[in-house]
Amino acid sequence: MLYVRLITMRLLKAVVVLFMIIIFNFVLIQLAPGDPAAILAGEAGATDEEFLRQLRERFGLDQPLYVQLWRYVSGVAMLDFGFSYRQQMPVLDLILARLPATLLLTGTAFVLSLFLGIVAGSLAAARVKKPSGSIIMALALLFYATPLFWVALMSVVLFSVYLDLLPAYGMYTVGAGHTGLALVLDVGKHLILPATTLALFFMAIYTRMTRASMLDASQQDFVKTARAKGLKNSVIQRRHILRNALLPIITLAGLQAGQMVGGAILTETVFAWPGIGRLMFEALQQRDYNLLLGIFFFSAALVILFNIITDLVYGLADPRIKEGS
Amino acid sequence: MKTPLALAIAAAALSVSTVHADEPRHGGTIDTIIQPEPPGLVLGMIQNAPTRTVAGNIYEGLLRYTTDLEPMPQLATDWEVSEDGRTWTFHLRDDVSWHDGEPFTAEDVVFSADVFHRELNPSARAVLQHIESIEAVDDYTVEFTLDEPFGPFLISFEAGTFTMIPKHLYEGTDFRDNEHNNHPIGTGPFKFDSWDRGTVIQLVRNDDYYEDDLPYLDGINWHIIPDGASRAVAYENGTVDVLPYGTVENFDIPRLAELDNTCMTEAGHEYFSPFAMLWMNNREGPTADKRFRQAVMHAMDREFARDVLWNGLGNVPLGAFGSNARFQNPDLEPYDHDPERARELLDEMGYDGEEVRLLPLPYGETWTRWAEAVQQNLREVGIEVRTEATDVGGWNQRLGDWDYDLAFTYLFQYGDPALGISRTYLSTNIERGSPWNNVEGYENERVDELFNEAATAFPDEEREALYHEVQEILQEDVPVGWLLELGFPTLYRCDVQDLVTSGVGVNDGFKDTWLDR
Amino acid sequence: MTDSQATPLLSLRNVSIALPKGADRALAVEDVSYDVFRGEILCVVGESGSGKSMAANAVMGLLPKGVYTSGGEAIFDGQDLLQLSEKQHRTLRGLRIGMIFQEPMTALNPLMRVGAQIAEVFEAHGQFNGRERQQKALALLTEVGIPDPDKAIRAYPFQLSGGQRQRVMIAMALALEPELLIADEPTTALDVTTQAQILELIRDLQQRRGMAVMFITHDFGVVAEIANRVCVMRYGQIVELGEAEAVLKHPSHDYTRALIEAIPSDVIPEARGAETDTPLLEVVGLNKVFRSKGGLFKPAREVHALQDVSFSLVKGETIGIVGESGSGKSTLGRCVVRLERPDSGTLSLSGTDFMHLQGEALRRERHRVQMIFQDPYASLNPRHRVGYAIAQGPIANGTSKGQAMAKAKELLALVGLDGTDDRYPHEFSGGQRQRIGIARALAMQPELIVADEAVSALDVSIQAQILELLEELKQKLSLSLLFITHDLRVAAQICDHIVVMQHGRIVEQGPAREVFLAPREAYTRELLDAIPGREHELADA
Amino acid sequence: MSFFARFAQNRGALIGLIILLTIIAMAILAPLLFPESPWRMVQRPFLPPMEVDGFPLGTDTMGRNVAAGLMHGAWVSLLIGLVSTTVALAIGVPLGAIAGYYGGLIDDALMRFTEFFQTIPNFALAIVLVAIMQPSITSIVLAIAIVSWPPVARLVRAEFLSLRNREYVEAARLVGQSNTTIILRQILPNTLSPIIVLASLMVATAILLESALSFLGLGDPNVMSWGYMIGAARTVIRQAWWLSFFPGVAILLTVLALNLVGEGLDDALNPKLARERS
Repeated sequence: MLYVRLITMRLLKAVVVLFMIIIFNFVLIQLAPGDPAAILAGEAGATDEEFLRQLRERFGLDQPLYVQLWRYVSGVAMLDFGFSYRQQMPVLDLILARLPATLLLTGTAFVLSLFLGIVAGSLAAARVKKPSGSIIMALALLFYATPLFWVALMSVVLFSVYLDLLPAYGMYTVGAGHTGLALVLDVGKHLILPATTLALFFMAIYTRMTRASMLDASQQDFVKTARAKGLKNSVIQRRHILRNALLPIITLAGLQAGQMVGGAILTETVFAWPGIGRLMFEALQQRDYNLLLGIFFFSAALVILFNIITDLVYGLADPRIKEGS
Repeated sequence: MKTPLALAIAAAALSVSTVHADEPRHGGTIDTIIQPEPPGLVLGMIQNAPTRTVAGNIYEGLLRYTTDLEPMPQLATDWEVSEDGRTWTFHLRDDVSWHDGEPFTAEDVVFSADVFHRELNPSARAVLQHIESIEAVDDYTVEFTLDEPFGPFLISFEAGTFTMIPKHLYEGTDFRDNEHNNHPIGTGPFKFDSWDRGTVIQLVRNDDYYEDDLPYLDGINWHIIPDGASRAVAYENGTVDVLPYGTVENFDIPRLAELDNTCMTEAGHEYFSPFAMLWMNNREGPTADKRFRQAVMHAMDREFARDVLWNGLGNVPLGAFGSNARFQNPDLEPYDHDPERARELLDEMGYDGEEVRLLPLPYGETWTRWAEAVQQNLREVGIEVRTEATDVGGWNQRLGDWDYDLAFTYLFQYGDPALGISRTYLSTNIERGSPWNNVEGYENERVDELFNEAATAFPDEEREALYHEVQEILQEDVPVGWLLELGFPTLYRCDVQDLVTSGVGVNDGFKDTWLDR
Repeated sequence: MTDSQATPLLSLRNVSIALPKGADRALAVEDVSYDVFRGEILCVVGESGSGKSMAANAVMGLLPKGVYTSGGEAIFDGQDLLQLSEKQHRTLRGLRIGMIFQEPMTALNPLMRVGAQIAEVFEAHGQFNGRERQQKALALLTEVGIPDPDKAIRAYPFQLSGGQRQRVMIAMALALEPELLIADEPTTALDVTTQAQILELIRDLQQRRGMAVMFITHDFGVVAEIANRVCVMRYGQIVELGEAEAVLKHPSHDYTRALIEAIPSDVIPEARGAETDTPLLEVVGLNKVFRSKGGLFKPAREVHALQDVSFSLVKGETIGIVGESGSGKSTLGRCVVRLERPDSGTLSLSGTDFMHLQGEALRRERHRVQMIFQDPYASLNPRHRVGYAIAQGPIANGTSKGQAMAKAKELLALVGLDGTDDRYPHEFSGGQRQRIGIARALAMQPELIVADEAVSALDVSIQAQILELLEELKQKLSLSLLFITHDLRVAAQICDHIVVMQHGRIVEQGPAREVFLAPREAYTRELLDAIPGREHELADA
Repeated sequence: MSFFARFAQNRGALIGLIILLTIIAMAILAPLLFPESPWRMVQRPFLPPMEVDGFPLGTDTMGRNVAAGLMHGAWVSLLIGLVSTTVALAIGVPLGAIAGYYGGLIDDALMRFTEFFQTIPNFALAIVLVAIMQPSITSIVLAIAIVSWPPVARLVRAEFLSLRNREYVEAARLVGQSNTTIILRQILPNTLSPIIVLASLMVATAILLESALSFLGLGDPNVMSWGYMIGAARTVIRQAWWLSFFPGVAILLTVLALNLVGEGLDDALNPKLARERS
């Protein structure tokens, strides 16, 4: 089928982009001051030349840069992302261990923000010039303007400390030994605060976008046609205006989904969520190059994946693209 | 004459551990925090603080030390030294087995010290260079022969420095790729159970531990929570019972200390005696002038820093030797907070307002605030300061390259000046690339001589005289700024009993701990 | 045919419609009264801004936001439509009054299948079940003459041509057999041949069903083609109302007369003799292919916009390039001015090769051929004063700024806009902007001017003025003109020579009189036959 | 209607402008009202708001005047917001203009380049850049600019794509104007209004980004910025809520004001849209 060929082409393009990203990041990270061996040695509390030499040799840091790059790239080609200097584990294992947590967090936040944003945005669009519509938009603007980490801090203080309703950090209750449904509920409870915090900002974006896009769509000629048919306003809003308004939102959502991984760094730090964002920040501070490169690679791959998914969804939503010739 | 020291020491150890009238009780798991997450748990291969704290319960050394840094028996029951101070003989317990059931013998001691640590462990190498040979006399006796008497020898057997590593699992392998690194095997009171990266490390009771009745706890959960505020919440809502040093921000400590059923101790750090210092680049710029360095000492309000930033914990040091250090000279002239005097000194040297760069220590909020306070102190006596923020990587690099004017750091004193203090001032210790040696570039032949003689002088009275003299010189030259002997508090629920029972108690104390619930 | 004694189906009485504050006038429609009877087609005619479609929108309850009826009544079957609530209006729309719009491209929801959009009409009024609705939709599509209705019902709007979409719109509007159909400029966006077909369809359906049609248009040709009665509007008021025959033949009002006269007639002027025989522009075997790159979902495409096009133009001559959309006439114009580069063939101007010029060399020669554009609103940079807009060409070619500005003033006077050089484009009307566009072209003293649909976007009365101006300038400055248009009547009026194009090829070319009065090719005849109101005018002549 | 009248029709925009002017006034007046360095430790730490005269917002963990910090911080936040936006525009506008105007291979190459930057999550890239260059005003401004130019380039490219075939541009080409002149004089002035609107929103985003960087400890240690104040107060949020509350509100208000002003500008610069929206 045509689809298969096109997706294959996209994947090929993705490989090229990923390859460029590897090189870009590799060079970028080399520009950072600080020798990873020295940092490791520093953490050990004492050093001598022998120790540094051992570390450099062990991680191949004594090789010329192009050799290091070549080794890295050829490793990645075989899905070998190297060894984390500091965590003493293969990078792939570390990332795969943390990735589900990030995907759970960002996925939940994404779905939540998209759903609530579209609902709130449609309501606001349908209530233009009415107080209820203005209140929705004022709230959206407020969430948009509020620093994410600040909301996170405030919500911990409010919901965990003063109200004691929700756990403040972590992904599950350690030592509780939950399994099955109990574990799901436990994780769910831990998920509420970080996911909501992360979702608020993006929800604000989707709300504003949905409203603008709906108002735009409601100016279109076919809306007048629909009214001339005698269709009810609610049907027009849903079937004609919203459906058309969703197209630009799909594009935006595809872009934002990738950015959420970045936003997760702050959320994961405040809520101690054991995800890839936090891992990245730690890896950066420790100059854990291989780990950092690996995380960059995976987050870029995620972004590309989201872009491809976005294109596919867009193709499904817009017949002009799917069946166009 | 061989001196059996052990008996007296054992008595001292008893006095530390039996503070409470109640009989210790078995049972319960303790929840605490480890911050940051350690890179691995094999002591000796990795020696950073979090590794020591967790692995100190899995691995053991030959000796422990009291909070006064006197040795106590551990894997060695007793020991003696030859009259010339060069041969030390240790007698080992014969009832010890590794967590995998294999017996612990003198061969393990020789392997650990002579092979494993010699290859991997730089702090052990500092001691090993004074050792001529290590031999197993029989299964339970080991003999160390030194090339000449070495003052701090006996204080080097703490678990973090000379950890005992199982020879049968490591010999002949690539130590760093050994499969047991992910499941460490030691002789300690707790066994490694699991490590959920980013979340928790769990240890369980070693039911076959050789000391009767010990340990009392069923296990330890080390929670990993990367945010300071979240860690405080974890203590408040009862998830964890113990907050080791460095897990919550200093600003939070007074508030937490006032919570119900909360006790605080500063004990358990005596062996390390962390000492905060301000590196001052002796090579170039205004800091190369002794009067400038003296002015900095007078300009800084160290009491303010202690009271506001460190909750009044810790000591403003007199000079280069901390109050816990052996051989401190009590007759030195202290540097008081005296901005007037600082300005006079600056005038005298003709300071022209040249900018100096200040590197804070990238170890968290308190250190950042401290740098801000010092920056402000210095500005107020007319010194132009620009703070240059770095992360750990940048900080290491800048110090290693001597690319700084003023820089914060803190160093452990390791109980003996020859281990923890002289390294900062010996000109032979000037070498690019490390942030832990004589980074300031201070060179004074007399100081070198005095430190070197004192390290190998025998007995202690001789060492004391030498060390007193060196302190007087340093006091005048101010090679570095002496900021604060840090007091690291541990917060815990008061019903957690016998939490700290040694001079490295934060690392090996859970052995004796029990829950009074 | 009209029974004036019968009760009207719809009766507008003294209807006034107010515009929002800040508009150019207070009332869009002022005190308008007219009736629509069963079985008749009433044409409401007017130029842009006459308010001709406002009343219709008010009848449908579809007035734009901010616009509201400020007086009068619209009686339909005994009830005043202007007093209905939205809900009451809704039960009427689609069921008893249907409506079709100008832009078939945008009036259908691009994301819904055609069948579903038709079925929606039944759904809105709760009629039939799902299967029946589809069957009904199919029957309707067949009735409006869509080819292959089985396929069309499953098609998305973008898969249909403009004419087909307008048929779908008509099918939708007629689904529930309404008594009144409002058609708001339904053929304006269509090609002339398609327009003829749609007009025929509407007339056909109207007669078969005996319904009333209110047909809104700006084109008297269309009126002549379709109307029973005519209502002429200007500035929101009715200037004339009466039987179509009477109004067209004997307009009683000056404005109506002016409008009818402004329609270019088929009275074709004799070709003027060319000044020389040496061709100014020579086009031989010109080819141009557009290639679109494929994307994720679309394969690459090729469009042959020009195929083997040859003609020549002598100095002082006006050649008209006519054709429907997609015929390649605009591409040809753009190739001649070198906004596009032809793929092959020759293109020479007074003997110099104009086709292979590139970069700086091309830039230096550009002044020789200038263009007048279609859209008066897009052809002037909104941020530049018009004096500067005219002067910047000469300035770019090395004339001093002072001289160029003085020349610009002169040219503005020449096109009838004396003393307006320091105004911005938005201060001018469409016709005035087109005059500025002409002045800008003249400022370069070109050898040849290409006018690309230069009057298509203008109202008919303005169109006439601009054509007059061009005619005058032609005489005064002996211009050579390549006049591109879809409107054969316009071409007939101004051109000496006609080139008819279709699908990128020249179908026929020759002196204007010959092509119009004795076309050799079937396609040319088809085009000529499709001109609305042609029979009427020919009968008139 | 005049530009300002159109702007003032949007009540939110007017409120936003008033807030923004207040903040700008704060920034300008800071050295006059609080001539002492905001770093100076002047009172006992953790002084609650309104407790001691001269300390309306209390003192922070080290006894520094929060009000002084807030006023001086306004300057830093606005400066970083403005400068980084300017730098981002300086990168994005030419790239977008060239890509949109010339199209073809140049467009392809430049857009691949832009997409490439969008493939790395913004915030992560900003963190890495600041960490690599070491935190300072310059590195923060650069990092923010580097992660925020792609939307500018895309916007400008889209505008150029739609304008480059406008008839007045073609007319300019026909009279022999050079590409540079056409880009600078014909097209660019007509893309200014969406750029101005985007820029006002970018300033807001830049301020948020700076605060997030400072929150993670990647701020310039020599300047008192709001993000720094929250970052520094985050550990004591339980004892001293006002330390993170006031700077948080300051950021919120500034970002809010900039967004409101941006919307107002949008309305005023695109009157047609505004009418449809209201």
